[in-house]
Amino acid sequence: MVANPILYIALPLFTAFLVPLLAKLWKPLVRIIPGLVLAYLAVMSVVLMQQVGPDKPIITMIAGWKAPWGINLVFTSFSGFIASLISILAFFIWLYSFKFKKVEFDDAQKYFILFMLLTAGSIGVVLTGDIFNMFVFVEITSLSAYALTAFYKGRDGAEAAFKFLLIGSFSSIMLLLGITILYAYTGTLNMAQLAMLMPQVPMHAKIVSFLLFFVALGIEAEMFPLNGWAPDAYSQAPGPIAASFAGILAKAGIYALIRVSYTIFDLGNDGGFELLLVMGLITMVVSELVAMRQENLRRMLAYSSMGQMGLIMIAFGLGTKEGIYAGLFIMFNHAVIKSLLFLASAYLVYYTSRKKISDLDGFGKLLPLTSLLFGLGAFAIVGLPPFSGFWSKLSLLIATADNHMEFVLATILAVSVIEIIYYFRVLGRLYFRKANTEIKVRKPTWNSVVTMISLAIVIIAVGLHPDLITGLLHNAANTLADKAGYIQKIIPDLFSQTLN
Amino acid sequence: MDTITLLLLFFSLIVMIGAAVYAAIMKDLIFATIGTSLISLALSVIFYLLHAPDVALTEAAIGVALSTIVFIIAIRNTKRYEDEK
Amino acid sequence: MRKLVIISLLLVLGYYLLDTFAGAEFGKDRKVLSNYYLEKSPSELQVANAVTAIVVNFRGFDTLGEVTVLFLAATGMGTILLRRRSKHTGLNPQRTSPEASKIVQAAGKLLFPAIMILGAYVFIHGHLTPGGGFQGGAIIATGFLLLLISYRQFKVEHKYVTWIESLAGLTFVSIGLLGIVLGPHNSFLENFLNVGTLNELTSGGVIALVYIAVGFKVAAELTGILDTLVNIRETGDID
Amino acid sequence: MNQILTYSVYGAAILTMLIGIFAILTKKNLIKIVIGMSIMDSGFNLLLIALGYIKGGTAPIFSPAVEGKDVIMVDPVPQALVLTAIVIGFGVTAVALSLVIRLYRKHNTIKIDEIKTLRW
Amino acid sequence: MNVFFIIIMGIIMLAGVFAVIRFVKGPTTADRVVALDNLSTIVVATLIFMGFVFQRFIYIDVSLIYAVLGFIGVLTIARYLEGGI
Amino acid sequence: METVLLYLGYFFVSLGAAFLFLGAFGIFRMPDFYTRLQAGTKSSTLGAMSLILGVGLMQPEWFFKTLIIIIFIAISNPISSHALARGAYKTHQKPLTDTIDAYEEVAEENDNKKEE
Amino acid sequence: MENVSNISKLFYTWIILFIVWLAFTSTLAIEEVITGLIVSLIVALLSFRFFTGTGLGIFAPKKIFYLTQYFFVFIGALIKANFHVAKIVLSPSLPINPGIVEFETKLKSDFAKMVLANSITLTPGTFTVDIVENRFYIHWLEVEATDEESVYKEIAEGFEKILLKIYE
Repeated sequence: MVANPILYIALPLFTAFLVPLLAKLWKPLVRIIPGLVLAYLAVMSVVLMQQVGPDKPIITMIAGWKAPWGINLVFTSFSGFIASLISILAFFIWLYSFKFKKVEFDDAQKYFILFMLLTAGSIGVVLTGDIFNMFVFVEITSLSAYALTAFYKGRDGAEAAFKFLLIGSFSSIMLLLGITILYAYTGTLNMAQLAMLMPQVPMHAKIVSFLLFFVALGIEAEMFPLNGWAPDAYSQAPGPIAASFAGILAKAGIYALIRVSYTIFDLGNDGGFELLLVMGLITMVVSELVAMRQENLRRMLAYSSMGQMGLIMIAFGLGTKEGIYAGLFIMFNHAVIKSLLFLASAYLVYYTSRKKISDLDGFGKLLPLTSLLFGLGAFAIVGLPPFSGFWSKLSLLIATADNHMEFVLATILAVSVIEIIYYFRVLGRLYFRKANTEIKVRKPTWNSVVTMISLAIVIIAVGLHPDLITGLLHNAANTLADKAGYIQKIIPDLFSQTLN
Repeated sequence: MDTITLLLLFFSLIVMIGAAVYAAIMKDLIFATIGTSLISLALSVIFYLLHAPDVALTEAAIGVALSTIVFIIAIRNTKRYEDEK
Repeated sequence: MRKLVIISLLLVLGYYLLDTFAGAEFGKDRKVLSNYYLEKSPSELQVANAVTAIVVNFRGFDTLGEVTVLFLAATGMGTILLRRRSKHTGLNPQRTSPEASKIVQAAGKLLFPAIMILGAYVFIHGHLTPGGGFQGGAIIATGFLLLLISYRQFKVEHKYVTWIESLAGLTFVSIGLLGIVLGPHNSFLENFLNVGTLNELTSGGVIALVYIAVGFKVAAELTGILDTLVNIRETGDID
Repeated sequence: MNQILTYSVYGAAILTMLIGIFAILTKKNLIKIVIGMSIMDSGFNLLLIALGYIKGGTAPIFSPAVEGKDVIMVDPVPQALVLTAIVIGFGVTAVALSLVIRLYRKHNTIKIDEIKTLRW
Repeated sequence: MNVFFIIIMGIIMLAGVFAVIRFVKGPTTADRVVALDNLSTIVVATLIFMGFVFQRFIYIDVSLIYAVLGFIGVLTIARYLEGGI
Repeated sequence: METVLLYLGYFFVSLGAAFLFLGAFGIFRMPDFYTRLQAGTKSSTLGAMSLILGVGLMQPEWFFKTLIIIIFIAISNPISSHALARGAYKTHQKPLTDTIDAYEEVAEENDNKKEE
Repeated sequence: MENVSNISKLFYTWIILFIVWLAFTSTLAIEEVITGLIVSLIVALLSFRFFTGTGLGIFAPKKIFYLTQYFFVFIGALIKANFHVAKIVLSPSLPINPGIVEFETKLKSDFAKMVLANSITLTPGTFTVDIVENRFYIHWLEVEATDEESVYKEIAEGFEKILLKIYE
């Protein structure tokens, strides 16, 4: 009861429904209660991660029905890791936006409700063991993302949100079609049972439905031709929300993509991994090239974020345990570092409405701490030692080398150079240009400083001691690679029936 | 399926596709909205014939009433014709 | 030209989809999940309407998500449409549209209670007859719409809408959480009440209660959505 | 006969869906695009319900009229799924239309090529 | 017996055809809405009739609710036409 | 008794179908909007009522529910056609007439009031 | 008529709504009845202020008699109307002569006006386009008279006489 994966979804929903009533009691409760809940979830993640092991996933029944009959939440080392990452990050983002919209109480209330639901939906996508339920959570996540993108009235948020919604509706119809094809041929919706019954699906149906899933989830995961929504949404949304798009929404999307490719479809024999690899490669190269030409800081970060997602797809596209390990490591780093970058950049561009990079001259003196943290994030994301980004990139390079994919390895290195160029361009503006004294800046509040420094500490700590996290990552990688184990843990009865 | 159901099923299918084309090509947005309403009308008959009364009900509630109303109010607050400047 | 390209691409897509679905024959029995549900629904849950049993119990989590989507839609529309510094006083002024005719107004008075009763009937009997929380809620919302379109001075009290919405949502989640404490398998949304006998109003245990909560919640949410939209004209500029 | 039914019902559903997608891709009017989305959803709903139909089946409701009789019942799972899908579709439509209204208030147009602050 | 039902159904479908023709021909919005209103009345009757053919009592709820919602949908469009809402 | 009800039901069902057809045919055939409304409302209302009554007579346990639907149709159909007629007149759709249009002045008066 | 007490209105609403509920459920099982009583009471509490102007007074035997009479007159007119429409629609030459006429009613309550308007809509060749204050504007398929007096006699007198007895 106290530490139960169901609480990841039930508690935020409970709070979201409760907040409008609490507001009538005492207005600051609207800010405090969501934070308490997110803190509880973060602590619960730590507790659950202690309990879970590669051989003993926590499987939660809903409504008292066993696996294929009812919906299940599956907290394995892999999904649990991502869920914990999301919940802890969500807590930090809450801390950062604690004083958000201090005056406009109504807006603050809606902001916190939407943010809670964004978090709950993302964690739901990660934890659920049922494919239609995943669709429902994807919709919750995207709807709250649309509303949050259009949150600011003065900007072009509505336009970005409509674009996002348009692409998102394609995503949802394709996801639904994919689910329908699988249901038509297997008659079930449970992921484990689907994986078990997959051999009885004819080849052409399998290909069509995999492509549908791939495209649909690729949209959420910011895959190349489908990521038109991302730069606009990132640049128009409020600062902390851009961070949570990178750290929470995209993570849920890529998780779903990985889960579908690895568990449900046995891609190993059918060449699906190569598709993932190629798409990842294209995504990475194109986004990084575009990122170099951006004038707008937030857009640049958005394209850089897409490049990172491409990197993650490459890692998972390798199809080996080392690849998975590297992919998870990059996911972790990307979540932490990109959040830091977005949070810091929110203060850098606070009063500059156009958010141009060229407006940032000399901010290193005006906003020393924020600029320093931004610089730290930039160093970390391009993969320089001694920050955590270095280890993840290294592990990916090793994994590619093991697979004898020299071309991929070379591309990654070349792209890293591009990354260095455009990040250092920004840093150069920050530190080596003379400040325009007329510029108004906003000093960060204490809570955002605490948030950013905590994230920076995480980056440095993992950079100095990668052992802090590698154990978890190895467990997670092993769990994801073990498909038969997944099926057997979730539907033991049916699994043994087929063996006999 | 017996003849009577089949007859009605095919009729409703044709009406539905026709209404979909109609809603997609009409320049007057009110006509297009009424077209979507007709789609839902035909669709709920089809659901009924396929023995899904629950879904027929939902389609009637959402498709015929609420969705049409929401579209109409949106058109009322914007422009009525597709090409209008 | 562009249209031709799009049409041909869509036709290719359509061909593949039709080809895929044609393999799953129309009218074939798939026998994996459904037979289990059709067997358990009348026996173990004592719920006559198997669809309700699935929506509220077997796949109740989906329903929670669905209610949340509507809640999100209502909240999101508030975020998107309402004015920046909207104090509740500035909202909901007298609408300026012409008044409906006397006949429509009298009909509104006459039919509104009947529509309420119909909505209540639909969601109270969700486990016995077709329909349930969503449909009932939608019917009640259209009842309010009837008043909104026939009386321009009619106002939906946002205070009550918020209260009903929140309380119904809390009831839903609380019933779920009570399942963890009281249910035989200690799982969320589990039935912990006596299930009664098939085809009686009191059958189904928590399923009926959940559907009533859903009904209230959906009604409040849809009414809120419609009210936001109907009054948007008078709330002035947004940006 | 069954073959004809398979192709006609599924074909009609897929055709409706494609008409919706066509409207989304080619139309320049924002409300028309939202209408396309709603057509697309309708087609999908029909597809899923048709998939759940079982020959000679009746509605999966154990009312007194069918108690004790040996009846075939149609698959209730797709019905439950479509119920969810319809409601979610309505939520998305409502949010989309409110975005359209807001865009109209800002740009005074609902044509997509006249709203170009961001690159489309 | 069965033939009788088919004939009845045929007549109702013929009525539907005429209403659909009026729906397509227009020429004004009001004409189309009248056609839609008429179609929804026809659908209410059809659904009850089909419920009788299927011999399921509970299906009748669908048409009951359909009558209510169709009415409100048409009323909203009518109010839109006169500049209400 | 039951057979009597059954045949009565058949009679009403046939009558209802015939009137539904008439209503739709009237809508198809009449020259202008208001005359279409005349034909459509009357015939389809009576047609639906009689068809539903027929079904209710054939299945006596359905009777009360069908009665509710009949009452509802009898109330709602005229109202919606009235609202439609009023709405159509407000969109400057004049009726086809050779003799008299008493409503014209009133509608114009209202129009002027709105414009002021 | 004017001084109908709230209690009377409430009970009237409650009874009517409960009858509606019973018709919906079509059963007399005890829990259905109790639920129905509760639900209809709640809805009645919400709506009794505007649902009725007459209260329980409408159940007086005299009024019931007139209601029944009205019902039969109405059904007769409805059937006549349909054969009238049938005659017009099916005749090849479409013998119509439409126009909008007006007359003034003596009825006061909105509800009674609605009943009258509905009845006119469903009777031969006429339907209500609008009511402004006490004036009815009627679309007539075959205009036989244009002065108010004869219009009133032709169209509304039969219904209004009975309605006046019920509602005044």
